[in-house]
Parts: sequence; C-alpha cells; structure tokens
Amino acid sequence: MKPLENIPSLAYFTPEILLVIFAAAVIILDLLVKNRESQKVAYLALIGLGSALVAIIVTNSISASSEPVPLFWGMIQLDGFAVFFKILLLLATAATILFSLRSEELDAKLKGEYYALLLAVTFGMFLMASSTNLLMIFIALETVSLTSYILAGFLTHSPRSSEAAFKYITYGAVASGTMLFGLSLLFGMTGTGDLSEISDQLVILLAPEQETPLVTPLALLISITFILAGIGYKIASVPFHMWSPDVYEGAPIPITAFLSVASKAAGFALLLRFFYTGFADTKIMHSIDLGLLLAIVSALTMTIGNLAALPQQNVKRLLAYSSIAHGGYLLMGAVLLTSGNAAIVERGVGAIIFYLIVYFFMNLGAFYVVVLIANEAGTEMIDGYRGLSSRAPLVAGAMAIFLFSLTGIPILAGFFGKWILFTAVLEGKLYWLAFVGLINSVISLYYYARIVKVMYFEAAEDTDKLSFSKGTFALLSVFVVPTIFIGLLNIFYSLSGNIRLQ
Amino acid sequence: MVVSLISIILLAPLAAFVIFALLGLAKRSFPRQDLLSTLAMLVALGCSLYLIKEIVPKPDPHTVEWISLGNITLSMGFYLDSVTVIMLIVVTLVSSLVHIFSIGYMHGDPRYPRFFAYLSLFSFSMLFLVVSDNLLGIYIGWELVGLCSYLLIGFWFEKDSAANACKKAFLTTRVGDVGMFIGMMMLFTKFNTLSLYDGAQEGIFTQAAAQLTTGDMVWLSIAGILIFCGAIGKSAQMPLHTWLPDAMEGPTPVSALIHAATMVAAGVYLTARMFPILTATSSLVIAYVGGITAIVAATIAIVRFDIKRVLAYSTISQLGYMMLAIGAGSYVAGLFHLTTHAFFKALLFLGSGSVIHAFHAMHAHHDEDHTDEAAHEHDNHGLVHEHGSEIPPDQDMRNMGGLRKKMPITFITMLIATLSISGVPFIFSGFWSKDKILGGVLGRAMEWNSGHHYILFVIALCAAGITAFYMFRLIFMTFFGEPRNQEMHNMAHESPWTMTVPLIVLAALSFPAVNHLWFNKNNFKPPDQPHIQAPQHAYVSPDTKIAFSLFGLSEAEAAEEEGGKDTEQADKAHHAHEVAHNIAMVLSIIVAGLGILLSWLFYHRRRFSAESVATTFRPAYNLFWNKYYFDEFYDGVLVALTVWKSRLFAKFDLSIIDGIVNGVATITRKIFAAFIGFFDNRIVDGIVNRVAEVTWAAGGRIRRIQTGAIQTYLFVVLGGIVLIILIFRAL
Amino acid sequence: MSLQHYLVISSILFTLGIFAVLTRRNAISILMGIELILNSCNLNFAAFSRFVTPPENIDGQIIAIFGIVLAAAEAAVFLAIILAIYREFGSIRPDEVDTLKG
Amino acid sequence: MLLSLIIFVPLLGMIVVLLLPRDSEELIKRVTLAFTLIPLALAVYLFIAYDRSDAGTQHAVSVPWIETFHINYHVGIDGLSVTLMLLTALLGPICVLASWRNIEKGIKAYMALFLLLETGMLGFFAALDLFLFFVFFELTLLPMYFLIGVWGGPRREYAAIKFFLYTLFGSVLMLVALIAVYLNSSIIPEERTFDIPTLISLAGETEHALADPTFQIWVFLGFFIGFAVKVPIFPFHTWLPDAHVEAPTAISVILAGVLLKMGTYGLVRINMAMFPEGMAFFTEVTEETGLWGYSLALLGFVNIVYGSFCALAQTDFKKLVAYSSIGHMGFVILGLAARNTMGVNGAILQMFNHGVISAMLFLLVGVLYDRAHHREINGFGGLGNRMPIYMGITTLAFMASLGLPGLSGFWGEALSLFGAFQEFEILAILSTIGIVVGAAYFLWTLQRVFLGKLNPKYEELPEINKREILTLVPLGILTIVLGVWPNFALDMFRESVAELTKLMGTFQAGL
Repeated sequence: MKPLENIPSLAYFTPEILLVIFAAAVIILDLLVKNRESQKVAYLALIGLGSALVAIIVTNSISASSEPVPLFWGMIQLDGFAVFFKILLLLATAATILFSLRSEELDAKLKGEYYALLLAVTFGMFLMASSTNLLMIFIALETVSLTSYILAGFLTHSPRSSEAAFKYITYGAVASGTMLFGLSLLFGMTGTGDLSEISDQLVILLAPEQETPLVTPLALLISITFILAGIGYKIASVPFHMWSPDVYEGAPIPITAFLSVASKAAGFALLLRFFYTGFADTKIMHSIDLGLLLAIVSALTMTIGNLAALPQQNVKRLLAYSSIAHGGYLLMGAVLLTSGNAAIVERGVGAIIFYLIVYFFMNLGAFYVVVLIANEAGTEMIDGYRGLSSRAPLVAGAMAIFLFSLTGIPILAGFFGKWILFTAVLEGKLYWLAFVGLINSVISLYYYARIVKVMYFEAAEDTDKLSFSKGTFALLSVFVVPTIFIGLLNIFYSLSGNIRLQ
Repeated sequence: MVVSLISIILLAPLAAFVIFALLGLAKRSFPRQDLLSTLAMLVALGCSLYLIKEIVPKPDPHTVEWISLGNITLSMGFYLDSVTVIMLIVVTLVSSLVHIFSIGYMHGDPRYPRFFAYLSLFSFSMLFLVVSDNLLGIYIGWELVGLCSYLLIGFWFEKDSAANACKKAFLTTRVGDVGMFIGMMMLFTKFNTLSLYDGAQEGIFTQAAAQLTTGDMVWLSIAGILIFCGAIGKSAQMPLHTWLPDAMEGPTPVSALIHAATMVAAGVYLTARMFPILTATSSLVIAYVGGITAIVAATIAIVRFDIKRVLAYSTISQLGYMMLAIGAGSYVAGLFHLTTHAFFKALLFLGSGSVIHAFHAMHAHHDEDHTDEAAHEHDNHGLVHEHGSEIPPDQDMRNMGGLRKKMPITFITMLIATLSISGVPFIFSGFWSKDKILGGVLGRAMEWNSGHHYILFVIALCAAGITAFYMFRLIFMTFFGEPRNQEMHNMAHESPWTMTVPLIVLAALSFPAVNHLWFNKNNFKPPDQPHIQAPQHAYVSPDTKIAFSLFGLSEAEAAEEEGGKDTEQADKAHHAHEVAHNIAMVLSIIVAGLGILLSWLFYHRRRFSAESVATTFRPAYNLFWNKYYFDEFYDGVLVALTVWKSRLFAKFDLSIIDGIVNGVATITRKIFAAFIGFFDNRIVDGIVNRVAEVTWAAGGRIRRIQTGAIQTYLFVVLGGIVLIILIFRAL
Repeated sequence: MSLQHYLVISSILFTLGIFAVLTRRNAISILMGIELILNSCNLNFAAFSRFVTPPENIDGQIIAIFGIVLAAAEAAVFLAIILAIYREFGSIRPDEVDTLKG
Repeated sequence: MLLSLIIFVPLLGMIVVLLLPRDSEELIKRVTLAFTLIPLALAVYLFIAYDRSDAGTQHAVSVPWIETFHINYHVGIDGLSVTLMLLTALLGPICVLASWRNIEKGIKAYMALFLLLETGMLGFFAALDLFLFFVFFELTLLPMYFLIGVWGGPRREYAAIKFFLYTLFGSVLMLVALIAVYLNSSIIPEERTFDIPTLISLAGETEHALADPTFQIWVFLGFFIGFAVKVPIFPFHTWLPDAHVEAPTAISVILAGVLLKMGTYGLVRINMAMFPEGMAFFTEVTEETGLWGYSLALLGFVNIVYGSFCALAQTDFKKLVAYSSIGHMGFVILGLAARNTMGVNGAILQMFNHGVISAMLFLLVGVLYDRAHHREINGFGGLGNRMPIYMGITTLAFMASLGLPGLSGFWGEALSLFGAFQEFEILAILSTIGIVVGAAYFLWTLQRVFLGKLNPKYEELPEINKREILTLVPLGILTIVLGVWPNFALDMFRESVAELTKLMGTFQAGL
C-alpha cells in the first residue's frame, strides 16, 4: 500500500491525537480543581485512555483490510501488530493510573502533570510500536524516556526516587546517545531512514559482488550493537539491564509496574519491528550472526536476572530482577526472527505476544499486591509479608497465584506462556537455549516460592488483619482471573497467532 | 460331595474366626467363643472322617480359575488323596483335642476368646494348606499358619521373651519361605503352572516327568532344594531350627498343636508332596539335613531341664527323622512317622501342659510376680544359660518328681507316649514308624552303593537311642522319685476332665492298630520319582513281615554279607531292602533298650541328685562325675563326645545362629542409618543442596556487580558493547 | 573535507563523550559528555546527508535538527533531576548517589 | 460426560467451599465430604459398568480445547485408569474423615485445596490428551505444596519446598519431552497432535519420526525422570520421607495412596505404550543395549532393597512407612521392567494394592500420633493391651504390607516377581530380600509398639474411635477381598494390559 500523505494520515492517527489532547486537558483540569480532588484529574485521564481505545478500534476497523497502512509518508505504520501493542500499552497505563490512585506513596503528590506525563509516555510508546523510520524510532524512544525519567523521580522528597531518576536519565541518555550513533551509521551506510528501504539496501550492499568500503559486516555489527544498546536498555537485557533494579526499587511502585510491563512491551515492539523490517533478509542477519548474538543475550539475561533475584530482600527489587529474567524469556522468541523460516518467525512473534499478554496480568498483579502491602503494612521487604496468609488471605492467595504464574507452574497462565515460547524455540531447533530457559524456570522457583513460603508458612509478628476496600478486590480479581484462565482458553492463542508483523 | 465336604471343613473354623473378628471390630465379643471354635473343629473332624470313603486311587483335582491373565491361568483347587485325608484327620483330630484341652488350660486368661479365635484361624490355614492341589495354595496356607504361629507364640505378649520369640519364629521361617518362593518362580517359569496334579492343564508332575531331560537335572535339583528351604524353615531343620525352642513361650496347647503335631509337620508334608520331582541330589540334601538335625537336636535335648524345651528339641529331632526318611526315598515311612509323631508328641505336650497347669495354678497362687519373673527369662535353651532361675519354675523338671501318684492319668498317658517315641517294640506305634524309617535309610544306603551314606543310618540309629534316653529322663525326673520341691508338690493336682480326656484319646492313638490299618492299605503307595535313576518300585513295604522280624535276625546277617558283596545288581535291591529292614529293626530295638536302660540308671536309681547331674555337663567337671561316666557307660568317650558336642551345638545355636537372626536388624540399623545418613543427606541431598548453594552464591556474586554507582553501570554497558563487537567480529 | 574527516571527528567526539561520562566525578560534566555524544551523532547525520544521500534528500539534516531538539530537552530534564539530587544528597557527585544497589 | 462429572465435581466442591463462610467449620467439612462422596459413587458405578472384555477406551469424550496447538479435552478410561480412579475416589472421603478433627487452622482453605487436588488426580488418570495429562499431573503440585507446607509438621517448609523442587525438576524434563513428541508427531504443523491414542499408533508406524529408536530413548528418559521423581525411584526419592513425615495424616494418605501411583501410571500409559523402543532399550538385554537392558529392573531392585533396609533403620513410625512405600513401589518398577503379562499385571495390581495398604498404614500412624503426639517407635510399647482393636487392624495392615498371602499385598509382589523372574532371574531372586526385610521391620515395629509391657505413660491411651475405624474398614475389606480374589481387580485391566504387552511386541504366546 502506498504511504498516505500527512492529511489523510491524521484519520488513522486519532488515538495518538486524542492522547495528546487529553494530556493537555488533564493539565488544564488540574489547574481548575482543588488539590484534594485530584482524583477527578485521574478520571479524566482514564476517559482519555478510554476514548483512545475506542479510537484505536475504530481506526483499525475503518482500515478494514489486513494490509498495513503506512502513515505520514511512511514514518509510521498502522497494522495489527501496532494495534495489539497499543491496546496492551493503553491498558497498562490505565492499570497504572488505577494503582496510583490507591497508592498512598503517591497520594499527596498526585497532580495533574503526573497523569499528563503518563498519557504522554503512552503516546510515545504508541509511536514506538508503529515507527518504521529511524527518525521516528529515535523520537519515540526519547519521548518515552524523557517522560519516564520524570515519572521515576516523581516522589520529590524521596532520595530513593531522585536517585532512581538520576541513574535512569544518565543511563538512558548514554544508551540512547549510543543508539543514535548506531542509527547514524546505519543511515550513512544505506542513505535512507526507512526500515524496509534499509533492508533492501543492505541486501544489495552486502551482496558478494559489491565492493563498497563503507559496508562491511563489521560496520554493520558495530552499528547494530550500538542500536542494540538503546533497545536493550529499554527491554533491560544484559548487559544493558543494570539501571533497572535501582530504578525499579527507587521509583514509585505504580511507575515500577508500568516500566516493567509497558516499557518492556514497547521495547519489544520496537525490537521486533526493527529487525523484522530492517533486516528482513536472512542474509543480513547471518552476515553478523544476529541469531547467535540475540540467543546469547537472551540466555545471559534470564540467567543473570534469575540469579541476582535469589538473594534479594526487597520485593520490588526482586520483581525488578524477575522482570529482567522475563525479558530474557521473551528474547528467546525474538531469536526466532533470524531463523529464516516464515512459519517459525510467526510462531516466535506469536509466542512473544502471548507471553506479553500473560506477563501483563501476572506482573502487574504482583506489583499491585506490592502497592497494597506497602500501603497497609508499610513495607516492601519480604519480611513484611510474613504471615500474610492469615492477615490478608485473599491478597496472599492472589500474590501466590501471580508468583507461581511467574514461575511457570502449570495451569496458571505463566506456564502456558513459557510453554508456547519453549515450543517455538524447540521448533526453531535452539535446544540449548530452551534448556537454559528451563533451568532458569527451576531457579526462579527459589525466589518466587520464598515469598510464598514467607506468606504461608511463617507466622506474622503483627497479626492484625489488613483491611482492603471492595474496589481493591475487584481490581485484584481483574488480574487474578486472567492469570488463571488465559492459558485455558483457545481465544488468546488464536489471537496471538493471528497477529503478525508485516 | 467332596467339594462341599472340604468347603465345610475349611469354612467352619474360618467362620469361627470371622465372627470373632467382626464382633471385635464393634468392640464386642461372642460370649462362648471357646465352644464355637471347638464345635467348628468337631464338625471339621466329622467331615474329615467321612471323607475316607471318598478316596479314589487316582483323584481329579477340583479346581476353579483363580487368577487369569489372558492365557496365563493360575487355578486354585482341592486334591483329595489318601495323604490329604490322613493329614486332614490328623489336623482336625489333634486340633479338636487341643481345643477341648484349652478350655480347661486357658481358663481365666484375660484374652480367652481370642485364643480360640486364633486356634480356629490356624486350623483353617492348616487345612487349606493340606487340601490345596497347587503350590500357590500351599504357599498361602503356609504363610497363614506362620501368621497364626506368630500370633499364638506371642499370645502372652506382655512377656518380652514371648514378644521376641514370636518375631523370631516368623522371621526365621520367612527366610525359608523366600527360598520356597524362588523355587516356585523357577517351577512356574518352566512349566507355566503351579498346579501339582493334572486338572484343566497338565500339572507340574506330569510335565516334569514328560519334558525334563537329564540335562535339566541341576536345574530341577536347585528348584527342589529351594522348595525344601521352605520346609527347613517351617519344620525347624538345621540351620533354621532355633525358633522352635523359643516358640515354647506360647501357651502349651499351642505348642502341642502347632509346634509339634501340625504346622511343623507341614514341612514334611510339603517335601512329601514334592516327592515326584525330587532328584538324587536334592534327595541327598534333604536326607542329610534331616539326619544332622535329628542327631543335633537329640543331643541338645539331653541337657535340658525345661520340660517343654526337651519336647521342643525332641520335636526337631523327630522332624529331622521324617525328612531323612523322605530324602532316603521312604515316602511312606516319613508320612507314617508324621502321623504317629503327631499323636504321641501332641500327647506329650498336652501332658506337660497338664503338669505345668498343675504347678502353675499353685504357683500363681504362691507367687503373684510370676509373669515378671518369666519376663526375665530369656534365651534359655543354651546350656550355659540354663540355670534354675531362668526357667519358669513350673516348667523346670528339677522342681518336679514323684508326680505319678498325684497325677495318675497324666502319668500313664505320658508314659505311653514316651514308650511310643522311644521305639519300644511292637505294641507302640512309634516303634513301627521309626523302624520303617531306619529300614528305609539303611536300604537306600545300600542301594546308593556308596559307603559314605551309611553314616545316615548311623546317625539315625544314634538319634533313636538318645531319644529314648532323654525321654525317659523326662519321665523319671517328672513322675518318679521323691518330690524335689515339696511345697509345689503339695499343691499339684490332677487336671480337670477337659484336659484329661484329650490325653486319654491321644494315648489310645499311640497304639498301632489305627495307624497300621491306614498305612497298610494298598492305595497308600509312594509316587514315582522319575528323576532318580534307581526306581523305587522294588521297594515294597515289608510290614507284612513284621511279625516274623525276630525270626529274620539270622537271615539278615546272612543277607548283609551277601549284599555287601554284590549290591550293584538291581534285582537284589528288593532283597537288600528287606534285609536292611530286619537289620534296622533289631538295631533299633537294641538302641532303644539301651537308651531306656541308661536313663533308668541315671535318673531312677537316682544315685546322684539332679543338680549334680547337671554339673556333669560342665567343663569343670570333677573326677567323680567322669568316673561315673566310665562306670555306667561302656564307653565313656561317647558321653564326653556327646556332651562336648551338645555344648558346641548349644553355643553354635546361641552365638552364631541366634546371633545372626537377632543381630541382623541391629547391624542393618546401624550400617544403614549411617549409610542413609551418608547417601541421602550427603549424596542425593548433597548434590541438590550444593547446586542450590552454587546458584545462590552466583546470585550473590552477580549482585555485587550492581554497586549502585552509575558509572560502573555505564562501564558495563560500554564494555558489553565492545565485547560483543570483538567476539562477533571474528564469527 | 571528505566524509572520512567528518566521521573521524565525530568518532573522536563520541569517544570524548564516553570518556567524560565514564570518568567525570560531577553530574554536570556527565551531562556535557552526553551532549558530546549526541552532537557527534548529529555531525554524522549531517555529514552523511551531505556525502551519501542525493542533494535533494535532506533526511539526515532533519534528523540532526531533531537530535538537537531532543538533546536540549534531555539537558533540561537532566538538570532538573540534578537539582533534586543536590537537594536530597547535598552533592552531585555520581559516586555518592549509590543508596540503591545490590 | 460421566467421566467429566467425576473429574470436576470436586472442583465444583472447591468453589462451593470457598463461598461458604469461614466460621462454619462443620458445614465446610460436611460439604467437602459430600463432594468427595459423589465422585466415589460415580466411580463405583463406572467400575461396575465397565466392560471388562473390552481393551479399548470407554466413556471417551473428546472436545477441542486449544485448537491452535491441537489440544483436545480428551478423556476416557481403560481398565487401568478406572481402577486407579476408583482408588482415588475411595481415598477422597476417607481422607476428609481423617482430617475431621486434627486440622486445626484454616479448615476452609484445607478442604478447598484438597478438593482441587482430587480433581487433579482424577483428571490425570482419565486424560487421554498428552497435554491435558501433563496439566492434570501438575495440577496436583500446588495444592500438595500448600497442604504440606501450611498444615504440616515442624519441618514442613523444608519438606514442602523439597517436594516442590524435585517434582518441578522432573516436570521440566517431562515438558521438554512432551514438546519434542508434539513437534515430531508430524512434519506438517497443522497435523501435529497431542492425542495419546493417536501418538501411540504413530509411534508404532515404521519410518515415523516418533518411532526412531534414538528419539524414543531420549524422550523415554525425559518422561521417565519426570515420573521417577513422583514414584519415587532411587535416587530421586529423598523428598518422599521428608514430605511424608511432615504432611498431615490425610495428605500422607493421598501422597502414598495416589500421587505415587501417578508416577507409575505415567510409566505405563506414556513410557511403555508410546515409547516401546525406548522401553525395550532399558528392559531388554541384547547386544545393542548391553547393560542398559538391565537398568529399569535394576532400579526396581534397588528401590526394593534400599527402601526396605532404610525402613528397617527407622525409628520414626511414619518414616518407616514412607520408606516401606519406596520399597513396595520397587516391585511395581520390577514388574513393569519385565514387560510380560504377569509382570505388568502384577505391577498394576501392586499399584492398586499399595495404594490401599499404604493408605491404611498412614491412617494408622495418624491414629497413634493423634493420641500420643509423637511417632518414635521406641517410645511406645505394650499398647496391645490398651488398644486391642487398633492392634488388630494394624496387624492386618502390616501383614498385608509385608506380603502375607491371602491379603492383597501378596499378589502384586508375587505376580511382579514371577513376571520379573522370567526376564531377570538374578534380580528377581535378589529382590526377594525385600520380602524378608519387609517382614523384619514390620514385625519389629509391631513388637516395639504393641508387645511387651505397657509403657506406663500410655495407661490412659484411648482405643481407636468409631470414625477412625470407619476410615479403615473399607480399606481393610478391600485388602482381604483382593487377597482372596485378586481377579476382582485383575478382571478390570487384564485386557488393557494384554493390549499393552501386544503393543510392546513381547506378548509371549503360551507364557
């Protein structure tokens, strides 16, 4: 399909436009309402997200054909893949806003700009999920990053939060600077910013009869590695993961949850699209052994994430490492992009998408419990969870389900997510990677089960019952129910199988 | 008809037990369990007697399919031949009498109903064993009687000695049973059935006769010996005999029924049943095991003071006799002796029970701490351990004496039994059966045509003499002379009629008429032994010639010379046997007489007190006693040898065999506790834990990289980039 | 000047930036290092636009301009966060901001 | 439909229990009992209505479930599964009764988890889709973990984690094997399947990827280790004594009665049927396999001897029973290794019998523990005087367990050994050591607990009560009935086993 010009593109761009409008509206509303009524602002932000959701569905249905629609002269692309990620990101933002409303940590400081920033970061992520041009990729990345830095440091009087923000921005700036350098090299080699053109160019440039001094596999490798630094930093893959435990620990819990799910999902959207479109031909991938590179990164990521999680005492930090490990699992799916077999690539992408759905519920759920416990018991440490099963049986039960699902214990969604991933990886004949993944699943049981053990098998010093509102349980069940049932329903499998990159 | 009769025989005692068990579960008990059980037994006895009519020369097994696995079928069924019927009668008869006896003997016991329930269960199991037509059925009955034996030995389980004894009995016999089980596996693998006789499919015997070639002889010998292992355990043969003396911890009627008349004889029964597949080798093994057991047990019995233990060793010895008989091919003799022994030995035990009962009633009255004292008694079958205090006073023969006037019925009946077991000629059944065995053994020794096996005959003969000696020692010490313990003697009294009637009945059965009628019937023929080269057909029971035995003396001597010259000729075999029989008879009469005479000199003339006789058998034996031996025995060496031997065996018993049996658990406990501690904790768990530790340590290591300083992080990022480029550049 | 010259200069800039980021003991200096990195990238884009792409294609220059804008935005946020750090820790030495670790 | 009802009634019960108010404990217990009695009634009906002459699957239901991966909800029973389902359904209400008084805290959660566990077990035995099979297999893991970890003894944490880790380790390997089977079931992705009967027939086709010997051996190993942990087969057994000792009585009963059977059932259903080549490699001594051919039988032997001797060395009553379980499961392995009609039938019979007998044993240990609050064997003595009925039932259970003929325990052991003897003579003979040692430790225990003079501490020890007798009597009756008439159970699975042995190509005509 021919790229649409700017004005016709706007129709398809409605969701993003709505987000921007509502971000502005949120700031304005914040000026109007009194400080105590900041909830109204949150509701407006939710309405904004809701309308964006409607817009996504509407624009998706008017495009009707399953063909992707390139917008703005091919800067971004609207397709099923983008739509899926947009919806996922949007829901994650909505969940974050709901968490924030209930978080006492953020309570007094909740201002309009918080929600405006959340909407803005969502906007950036939308772009990440749909960019097909180097420029757009960089702009999207920076939009997300800049707003995330601020959100991470949002607790103005908390040293931890400020430190998190500081580390985040220093790390992020260097990583994105490195990535930009890599992008510039890629641009220089191919002379274009459009991903599919880059792919076409690279095929020509790398062809054996072509002797172009600028494009050797080494140059390409350097460029790719630099770019990977930027993407890897977003998805917290080894060795670009080191910011995440500190930032996750220091940031407000809802933001941590948001970063661990939405930011990671957006990063994967970008990664998949970048390599799928930009390196469409397997010859390019094989020239630098991209498959092995990704596989090693994947194996290291999950192993280091899991191992480092073992001795953690802070649940938030533990979950930070756990989410690094999960990034590693997801990367296994990304490795399949390089397999060269369209069916396997499709399976890999489908597996990542399914896993992200599962991960969305179980990880956000776990963080929600962390929010609740931080509110009621005032602690983020594992010791604070002691005897939770008697103090708050339902919350403890939910937490156990989330944690076991994260471990990948069968019949919980996490198992099915892993199962799909491993099946795909084995189908791609990457046996050693699957093996590493399985070993890691067992290792991860150690630290997840430790929390369960503390909650269930150890007695609490403080035996007061914790009380929660009905709304809390309602929100909790929004995460618990899918965590139990997603894997048991065919619909999610067919959904994830039907979403493909184009 | 046969099936329904056998069913009644089996179900009557079973029902008595089931009623007890079900009521027990509801925490009740039947008011007269004793009468119920006794009645059940009498019904079974009646049916058994009726079954005599049903004996046919070549019976068919009555089988049902029991376990069917596709084309593999194990059937379960009854087989009724003359052996079965005689066993049924023996079991039901002795059991009935013991039931009646127990009504008096066990009166007042707190677990009185339970005793009868156990007896019923035992009778059922034993009868089941006897009527089964296949090895599996026999094995089931076999194990069930073992269980009952266990329960009954441990009936007074408050006594530690009883608790130890019952465990020991079960375990020791189980060792043998496992051998039998392996033998069954071998036979099954070969023949694909466990039925002995031909029913729906060909049984083991037919198949073995038809299929096996001489090449399979080793295999068949091993199978036979393994099956015999079961008998070694159950019939208390060397080296698994030690449990039986300890089993005397059970109530005396139990000793009479289980450990004298029936269960221990089941081993003989089994060996006899397996007769057709015994090979020359396995026969020889059986014969030697039996022979050695006979002599060893007899020598041990000499030095016992506990009346029940004397009888226990005597039982072992007699069982060895029977094994010897079967091993020597004297099938009829073995079973004949089994029958006669069942009656006279049951009688002896019941008689001793009567004595003990008499003393016990007094003793309980006199000394209320009896059970405590008894509880201290432990392992007192070894000579070294046999001091007065360790034997329950009411069983210690040194407390008895002169009872013949106090307890005339008991005395007379026991005397009859003793005469019978000692082999006093012609009017007592024991003589005939023992004589038959001796004759058979000698005959076979001649036939084997190898001088070595004459030793078996010598052994048997010696054992016969010693038997007569110690049995009369028992009689003299118990019933004759002056009362040694006047206080106890005064309290002793004749037992009530429930106890004396069984004694009288059994005494009547110790006379030959009844038994002879049975064993001289034509249908009681030994089965073929196709795997032994020399056929047994030549051996015709010489009972008809019995009356002329005295006359045959000179003939025998002449024949011996002749046989010595030319034993190889098969046609002489018949003659040799006849000759052998006559020789044996004469010699047996001589040794029995000798034994009785010696005993009389020792214990009735009573030149020496019982205590000094006991010291005779100590290493620090004074010259006086030694002289006594030289004076009274024509050959003092024999006695010294006997004493030395018995002490040796006693020691062997005590330290080696008992040591093994009792020590195994302790040793394994120690070794395995250490081993498990090592293996489970160090190796298996160790590996698991080590892996966990390493993992954990790795976590800690990785954690340390996360220093908190942002510039370190950045360094890692850039280092990572450089590393990736360096590594992948080369690829 | 050929493309190589620009690339060498940008590489030097990039390396200097990295060096500053890794070694400076002052957050402001780190920020300057970051700016160096970003500017090296912008230089690259501009150079490629001049030498590689056809003259009518100004994609590279546009990217460079966006780069400048984003660098400015980043600097603003960075400075704000440095302020917060100074308020909480009383120092802007990056190695003193290390309460979160492990 | 009936089958699904049996499987999911406990799950429904769990939901109902969860909706009941926390405080009404009696109500919760009664509701749980009701929801375990329904499957029992249905299972009994199923057992009676089962067509014994038909080797195939009965009551089969197959509904598409996860179509993307060709996973069906496919359940059905053959003789083997229906027998084990009956066992499971029978132990359900018994365990609820056994938990009636001695679960002190969180009865609601306990009962809910128990019902979930029951669904998992029942479903496992009925599943005919490999994936469903795996899911049910794992469904038992979490409830068990909590049941041991929350309601267990002093070292429950350790035991629960250990149980969990071992089982998970096994499951992971099994998962890999499972995926490998799926991927190799067809070259065409659309034709891949998880359907067990289909896979079995595919594995029988020559030239099919599933029939490749090397593949079969590796996949066999994957599944085998998964099941071996559950059985447990030496050296994966160390979780068992800990788990048993710490678990509450009812959970020990389920653990020994049913969970261990899941391992051996898996061996029969998957390893034997689906990977006959792999099975042959480990159970048939040929030039090609060499000593590997002994491995399975050897493991069975080691289990028997090791378990028995370990049991002999125990002084903790429950640990003794736990180790005896290891020993007795060895006979199952030995029987399976024989791969002939007798061995396999014996093994399956032994599975059922061990389920019944070990359940009895653990219940009995529980009875004593509830009264004396310790399990140290040497700490008792002379209880026969105080508790004659208890002693009677214990003797019955011990005798059954040590393989006394006439009680059910004998037949499983005997048939397994008979079968094994035909293939591995020496190992079968050596395994009989287990019989003697089995008698030794049980009798020794009997002596130390019941015989001798009454320990003065226990002069007031109450006799076993009616509720406890009620839990034991059905098992006791089964023990005797099966001991007298083993065909009662053999009838059920004889044809199925015949089918299985035929599949393995070792159906020996005339033997």
